[in-house]
Amino acid sequence: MDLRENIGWPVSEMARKVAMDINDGAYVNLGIGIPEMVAGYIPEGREVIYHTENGLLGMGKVAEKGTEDFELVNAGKKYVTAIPGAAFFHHADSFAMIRGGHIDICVLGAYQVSQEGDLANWSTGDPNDVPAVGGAMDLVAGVKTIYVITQHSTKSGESKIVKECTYPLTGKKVVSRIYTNLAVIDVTENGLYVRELAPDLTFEYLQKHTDAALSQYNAK
Amino acid sequence: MDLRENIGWPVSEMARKVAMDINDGAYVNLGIGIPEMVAGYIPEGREVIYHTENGLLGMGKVAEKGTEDFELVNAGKKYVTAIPGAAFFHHADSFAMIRGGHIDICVLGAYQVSQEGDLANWSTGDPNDVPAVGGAMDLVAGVKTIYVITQHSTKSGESKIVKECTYPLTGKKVVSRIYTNLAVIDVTENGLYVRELAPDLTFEYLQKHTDAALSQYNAK
Amino acid sequence: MINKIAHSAGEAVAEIFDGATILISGFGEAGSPIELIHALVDQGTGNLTIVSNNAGSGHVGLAALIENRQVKKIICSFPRTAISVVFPEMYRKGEIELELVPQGTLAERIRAAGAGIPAFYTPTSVNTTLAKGKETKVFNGKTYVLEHALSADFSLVKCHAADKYGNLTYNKTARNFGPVMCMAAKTTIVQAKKILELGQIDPECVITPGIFVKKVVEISDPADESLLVAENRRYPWI
Amino acid sequence: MINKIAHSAGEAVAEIFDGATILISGFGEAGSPIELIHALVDQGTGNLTIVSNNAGSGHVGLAALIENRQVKKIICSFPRTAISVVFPEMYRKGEIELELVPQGTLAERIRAAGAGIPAFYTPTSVNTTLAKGKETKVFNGKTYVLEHALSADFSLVKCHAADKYGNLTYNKTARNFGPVMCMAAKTTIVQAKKILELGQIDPECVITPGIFVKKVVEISDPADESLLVAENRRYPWI
Repeated sequence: MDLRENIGWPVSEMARKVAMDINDGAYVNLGIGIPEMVAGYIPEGREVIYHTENGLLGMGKVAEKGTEDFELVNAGKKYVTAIPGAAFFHHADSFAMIRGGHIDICVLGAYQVSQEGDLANWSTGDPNDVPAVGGAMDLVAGVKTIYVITQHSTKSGESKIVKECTYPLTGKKVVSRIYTNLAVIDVTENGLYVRELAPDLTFEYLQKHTDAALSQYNAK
Repeated sequence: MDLRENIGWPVSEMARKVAMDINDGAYVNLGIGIPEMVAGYIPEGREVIYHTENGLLGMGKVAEKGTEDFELVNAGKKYVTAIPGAAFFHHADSFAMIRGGHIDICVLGAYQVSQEGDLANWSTGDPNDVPAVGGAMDLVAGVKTIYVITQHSTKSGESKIVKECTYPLTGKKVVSRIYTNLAVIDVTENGLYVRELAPDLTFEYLQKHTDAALSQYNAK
Repeated sequence: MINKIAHSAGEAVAEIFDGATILISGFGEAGSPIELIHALVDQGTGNLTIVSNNAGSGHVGLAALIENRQVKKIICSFPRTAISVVFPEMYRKGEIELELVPQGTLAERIRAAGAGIPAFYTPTSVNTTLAKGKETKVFNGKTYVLEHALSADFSLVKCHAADKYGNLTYNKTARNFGPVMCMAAKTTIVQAKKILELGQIDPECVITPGIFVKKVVEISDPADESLLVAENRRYPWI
Repeated sequence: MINKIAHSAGEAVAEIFDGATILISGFGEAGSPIELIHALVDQGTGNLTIVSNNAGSGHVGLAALIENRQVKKIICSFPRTAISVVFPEMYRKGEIELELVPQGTLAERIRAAGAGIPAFYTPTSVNTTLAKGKETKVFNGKTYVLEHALSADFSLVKCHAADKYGNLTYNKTARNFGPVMCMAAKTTIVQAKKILELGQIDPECVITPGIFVKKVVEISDPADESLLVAENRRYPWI
């Protein structure tokens, strides 16, 4: 059974839910891929400043066709723009922002998240893959709040929310909240708590498709 | 007997001798006081770039009366100028230049220099003095070559060039050469070697007024 | 929406609490946020630990804060200058604590705090009394001393131009400790000579990106400390 | 008199020797000194250790240097990209070594080398395979890993404007690793889009002060790596 995209929320709704949880004035770093979509759903009236680890605070939208500047890219090497009030800086200063706890929120994808908030998102451990880590380990070690946005299960139907990660870790006890197509889940000291269920899903259904144990906030 | 200034070279000549030993293109930090005089004696045709640890590379002359800028000072808090091609930077970057071995030469004053090249120039150890170190320990730890310019003896006639420093150290084995009113002395692996004697002085006279043992390069 | 502009120095320093550790920029007069310090004198907040390169001149600025008995401890590299009278006198009487730190180590410890580095090794002060009791380690045959990050509750910084995001530029050697101090405090409070519109500061020339700054107040005509000292002025003004 | 201007990329890289460790700036294409790298391909210097955030794209620039078998080892954070073909193939065949370093740790290790810091503690990579075998230490109840300075014989850097003292500015996100790499090599070699007269670069906006730079060569019309890759070009040009 493939749980991807045909059950629960579409990716756009997942991104919107993350966006709703980003407060006005936040400094935010969005991972490459799906996390980048979050920027499109920030509610009006909120001002969010985007950091890209390759040296820009105040990243704007993706560059329009024909206006690309090869020397103005984001961490995914996409051509982007800078807003008025932006600042450029070098890599050591950029990661000082990250490591020093100055970024409020980072939104990342995941291979696996454990019930303790451990994150695996950089390597499948496959010896045929060329290992590549980028800034992932720095981000989870330094950013104040880590949100994960991901499909609830892999293409082959395995739960990505697990008792313990089997893939190599990016960081231990780093994730605060998980946004999947099925649910929004808080990582707490007492384990995983379901904050919100996708429409027409039961808690039992969610638990059945989740390797880790889940709790309900309102359970008696 | 007061050896200060009435025997051997005047301070200006000592400064000139230091200046002669600064090569074209050198990056130089001059300590506060007598060392600052060195800049006035760099031979024509040599270009030297001055670093001041409070955040300027390319320090120019002292500001002329009436043109002082309260926000353009040197390490001694004197009003100075900046040359074309200067750069301003913050304190961590400035001391990265020092600690990282990027400055070629630093010229400092001394209370004492030992025969091993230990330098004492920040504290007399007097408990009534308010201790103050500034950048002295960073400079001796990081700059490639440390020259000391000083009177050969204290006001009370004691040798400043000693077997072992009795004042608190600024750094151990850091001085390369000492310029006094009596002589220019190299600090080598094999002890102190006299490079040049002031006119009309004998080696024996110099040794008599020096606590540490001296050697002659040309001794048979 | 983001607007970090405060309307007065008093408003900017209002949340500073008794017992706080405060980084104060400046190398002598250059870069010293004298109006913010005076607002702190007005506020009377006490029991402070101050981190600053020097310990004030005459009876204004940092010297006034010390003279007003608001400071229990100073962490600095050079507390003694020709026109420093308040600190030396209190220090000799044992009325104020001093932690003496080499200037480069001071800057690097502050930067480390801002950069999430808890400790680092440095060659500075090895074999001196200032390294006494500190851990050492040998790398490539050379001994280094372990130094720890120096973070703070607040920093008070003077800059040249700012915008409402908190982006800053500085003026000449008044830059000194400002940029690293902005990084290292939980709450950074800045006085700017002028506040510009967003986009008026070239993003290539921003020295402190706004992420490090919480509040900015415009002080368009800051006092010249050296003139005040020369006139033997005292704060609070009498 | 000080004049750091070299007349050609070939002249600028001439002293690079077999077995050297070289820092190469760039984040993907942005900031990659492609003409200096190609000059190094022309020179044929071998057995190199390269430190760079990525491992090259297509068959030009750093990828060409690798494909030409001049590189024995790469130290980088992200050697795998959509258009990276040369490195992955050689890596899988065991023909090139890889030391994988988290991006922020890479930047900080290079900065440390430039700043005379032999080692520092960082929270990054703790509890991961990349921290295996490394010393750790607890500060305030949290574990950190000890990372060492990463210095080099040479650095090859691309900047925007330079002057004959070696003062540099950069362009937007092409700044990335350039400033820290300039600090960390014994000999820093820079290609600049333009060389200006002394004084034309505002001293407040100098990003790399000249003290960190040994040679500058003007390359006024540098190649766009992504266009070359899209056209499937190879260096040496055929």
